[in-house]
Amino acid sequence: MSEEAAIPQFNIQIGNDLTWNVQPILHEIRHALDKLLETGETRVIDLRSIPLAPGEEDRIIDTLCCGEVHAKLNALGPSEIYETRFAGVWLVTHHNEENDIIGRFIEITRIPDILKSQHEDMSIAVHQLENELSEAAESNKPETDAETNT
Amino acid sequence: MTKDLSRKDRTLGETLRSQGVSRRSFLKFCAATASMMALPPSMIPTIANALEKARRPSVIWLSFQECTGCTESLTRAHTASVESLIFDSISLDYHHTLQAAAGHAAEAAREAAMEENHGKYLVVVDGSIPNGNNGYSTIAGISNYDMLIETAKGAAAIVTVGTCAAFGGIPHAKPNPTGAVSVSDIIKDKPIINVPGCPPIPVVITGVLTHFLTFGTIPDLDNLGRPKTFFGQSIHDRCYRRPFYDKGLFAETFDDEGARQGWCLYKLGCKGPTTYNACATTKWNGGVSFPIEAGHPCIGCSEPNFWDGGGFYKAISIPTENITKTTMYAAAAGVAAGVAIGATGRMKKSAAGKAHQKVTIDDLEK
Amino acid sequence: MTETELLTWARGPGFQIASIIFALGIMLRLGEILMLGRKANLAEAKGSAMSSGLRTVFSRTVPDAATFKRSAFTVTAGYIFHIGLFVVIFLFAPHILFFKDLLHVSWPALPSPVIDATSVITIITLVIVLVHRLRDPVKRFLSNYDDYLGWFVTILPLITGYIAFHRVGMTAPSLIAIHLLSVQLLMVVFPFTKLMHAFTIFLARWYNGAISGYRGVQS
Amino acid sequence: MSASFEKGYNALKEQVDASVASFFSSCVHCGMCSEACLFFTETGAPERTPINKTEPLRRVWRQEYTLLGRLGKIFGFGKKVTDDMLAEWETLIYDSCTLCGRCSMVCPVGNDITDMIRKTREGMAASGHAPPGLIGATKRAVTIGSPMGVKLPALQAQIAHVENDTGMTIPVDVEGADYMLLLSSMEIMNFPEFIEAVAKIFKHAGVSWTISSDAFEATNSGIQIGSSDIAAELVQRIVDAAAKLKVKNVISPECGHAYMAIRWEGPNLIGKSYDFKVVHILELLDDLRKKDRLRVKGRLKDRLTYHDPCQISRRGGVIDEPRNLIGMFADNFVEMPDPGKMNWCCGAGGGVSSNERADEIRLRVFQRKKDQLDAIHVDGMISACSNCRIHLEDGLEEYHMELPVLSLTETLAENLDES
Repeated sequence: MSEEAAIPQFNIQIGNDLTWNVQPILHEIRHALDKLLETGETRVIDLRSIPLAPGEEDRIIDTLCCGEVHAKLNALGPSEIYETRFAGVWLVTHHNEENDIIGRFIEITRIPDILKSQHEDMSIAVHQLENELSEAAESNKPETDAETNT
Repeated sequence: MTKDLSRKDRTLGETLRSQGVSRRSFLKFCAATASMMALPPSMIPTIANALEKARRPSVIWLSFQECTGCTESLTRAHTASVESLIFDSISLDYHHTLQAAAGHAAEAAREAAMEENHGKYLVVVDGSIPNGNNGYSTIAGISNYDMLIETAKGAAAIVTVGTCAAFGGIPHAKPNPTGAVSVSDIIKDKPIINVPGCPPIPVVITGVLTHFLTFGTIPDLDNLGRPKTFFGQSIHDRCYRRPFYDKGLFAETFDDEGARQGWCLYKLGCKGPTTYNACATTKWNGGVSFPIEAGHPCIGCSEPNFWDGGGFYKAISIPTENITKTTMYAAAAGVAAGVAIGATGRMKKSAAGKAHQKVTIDDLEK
Repeated sequence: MTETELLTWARGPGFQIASIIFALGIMLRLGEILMLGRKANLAEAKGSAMSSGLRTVFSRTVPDAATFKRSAFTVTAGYIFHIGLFVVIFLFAPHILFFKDLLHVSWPALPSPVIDATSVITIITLVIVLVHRLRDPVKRFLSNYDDYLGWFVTILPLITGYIAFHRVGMTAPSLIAIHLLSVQLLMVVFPFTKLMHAFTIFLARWYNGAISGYRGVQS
Repeated sequence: MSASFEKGYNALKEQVDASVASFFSSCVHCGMCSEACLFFTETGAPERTPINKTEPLRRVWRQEYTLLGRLGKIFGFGKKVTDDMLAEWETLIYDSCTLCGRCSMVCPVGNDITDMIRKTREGMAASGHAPPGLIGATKRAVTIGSPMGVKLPALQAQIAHVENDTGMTIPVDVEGADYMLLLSSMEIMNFPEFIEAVAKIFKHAGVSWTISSDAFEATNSGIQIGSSDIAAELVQRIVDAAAKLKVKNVISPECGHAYMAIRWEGPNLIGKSYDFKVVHILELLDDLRKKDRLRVKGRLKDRLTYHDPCQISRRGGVIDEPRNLIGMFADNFVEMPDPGKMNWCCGAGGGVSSNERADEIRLRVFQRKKDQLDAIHVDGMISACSNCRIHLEDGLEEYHMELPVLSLTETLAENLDES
């Protein structure tokens, strides 16, 4: 008998018995999608708030993934946003700067809010653009003039 | 100094913006924060709004009879960027394990913080307080008891981190040589948020601090002073192995087929049914696993007196003492008593037989 | 006293005290009964007392058709709550662990939803039985404190167990402690009330069967 | 000496044994025994529930023989037995119980309630709480030799009648006979045909038998009133007569409680086993049938049923024998509902018929028997107890029913093939 065989194998199975949360979540998604179509109401499911057995999260992701859209953010660490193969169902995973997952959500929406450009950021952007334009305008002035003045 | 003060006066939103954090990043941070505080995602806008306006509170961390496991837990938190953001936005003015200052300088910092933020600062306590002989644990010559009383006076609220501070914990276990007690045994006039666990889940510690930072209020607490968002449900009710319990599939030993199949650990003494904590959902090590997932029964570390709960490997439904013996002795005594009392009954009966006066037809009427 | 301390007390000294009173009480009661003895029958036997006695121990469980018809409610309700009590007490996994700890033997458990449903049925039946006891002229006439006390200490662990299983109102350590304490109340009261019939029924049926069987009648 | 509460209480203390203690410990007050008792089913009075009739004995058991009861007695708790209480229970124990034993058959925990009522009567009799009618009968049984006051000359007159009518000789005081026949007063006075029938059958089958002039009375009022001392005295007379005539067997006649007294209680009353065997007349007849010593002529076409006398069937164990015998001559035998060991009492056993006070209720509860009979529409009802028979005739008359009540022995005798 090899040494390896002597070590008991602990196969925590990912059989149907364990996946008692997968079906309910899929049902919940379906209902939320119905609602979205009917009333436009969006829904976010925090996967961290649900007791999942080992492998169940992967199974949910495997079941959903992947659709047409794949976006990446770089905001306080990377984030990955997929539209799943079910249109209107999005999978949002946030990582921190050390690449640890800090949040994972299923969003039932036309587009996750986090992808949209934010008002504050846009106003900062406008300012910045203005600044840059004015700076560019400044720098485009003929050097000779300045020299002349000095 | 003036620069520092101005920093303290800024809201978290202002602080973040000054660091060049985008609104989108802030929203991502809020989403992670909501998840950490075990609040529904629908709360994210509220959280964003509150965090935007949140001001940096002063925090005084007191360590009494403790093992530093709770601090270790906190500093090993995986969601580092979120923590760092939060710790950037709180002013940890005193923590004798983490701070650079020592001796008089450290105590002076504490006193200064207390004076400056009177009525507004947050006190975090880990470790129990010896209440038998105060000399068992002192810091800078000040007994734990005195320091707690003194520091608590001007506090807005107290957060106890770890089962020792919350319920007395291991120092309180029998025979409790130091007369260890919990914070709530001593402090009666301040709001106390208990975050028990040995150690508590790091995300739960930061989640509670974040709640206070975000909303400036005490979260909803259960009858043991624990935030309901994290301690509202038992491990058993949220355990992914619960279906096995309901089906009657149990691991009988640590290496049997049931253990390999990942069946319920109830029979191995799991205290999940009587333990309230977030382990089953939040999990440990950044959501990697928790004790039951690793194949070990819950020991109930976030409950009072968990150390004296009758053995970690004894199922809850089993008496803690040997009642087989008790029952056998009692039954034997019962047989003896039954025979003795029965014998008196028998004697009484035969006495009645002897006292019997023959009934003749003349004795049928009075 | 904290909840955990209460639970620990119930699991420790509580069970010790209850077991002592229960075991001692049962043995004392049985000793008290059996020590009275019974005179040998000098009449020539027409049948076997022993075999008839043993048969009656089992056969009395099933009433004859006419008796069943006349007492249909009592018999049916009696069956339901006795079987219910048996299932709930002896086939629930945590309970089996208790018996394993006590007796060092174990047996398979039923799934907890089955136990859950059975306990509901048993509780409802016991409530109906009480209502019937209060309304039926004969039962009301015969009943004394013993009947109501026996009913109370029997239904109490069922209710506390049901609540503990579903965690209603309080946290689990308190609920389980209350459940254990209610069981201990049952154990303490058991030997000194009509609940004792659980043991003496075997004696009573045996005597009845033996008395009849000796005369050649299967009772 | 006379009856006193103390004597009664002492008697109740004597009666408690392991079986009684088991029974009382097991009672759960389910009330099912009430449904087995015709005194309850026909009146609906909850106090007539059989187990309630044992209450005096239960209180004595509880206060004298249980730890809690004894402690309670010291501190003045618990219900006591008092003379007033016994007086209150008198009608329940004597007028509303025939000791039929049906409650003992249905009790789910197996209590022999009847046995306990029988024991309770010991205390009642000793404390002077027996019904006057039954006291009178008992006195006559002891002084005259028969509860109905039948003396030897009356029997001799009936024997002479039979001998004249049939030409047969009725053996009296024949030493060394195989069987000694006992008779109930009712048979002597009301049904002398019984003597004739027995003589005819025994002649037919060649049975050696006799009647004792010392002890011909089979009934035992001591059993009914609940006085073991008196019952033993009456049993002893028969034992002595059997010894004097050196018979091997004693025949108990068609009388229910007589069989209970001589067959089952007798040896225990006198404290020693018999030197002879006791057989019920039906047991003997069935034995003769088995040995092919009985031949019948033709078979009856009438629709017939059999009323099981409680003390013979349920309490006595003679259940198959009468059915075997009826099968010899009846083509259309039908059972009543609840036959055999579950049969309903006629309502007059256990001393009720000697207790004039109980006449009204005895006839009232006959309704039960009427219902049973109404269900089967028969041409005749056979029985094997002259007490049942008298009461059945009484009841049928009361309820305006036309139905002949027959003695099994007599019916068999009539159908013997004497060729």
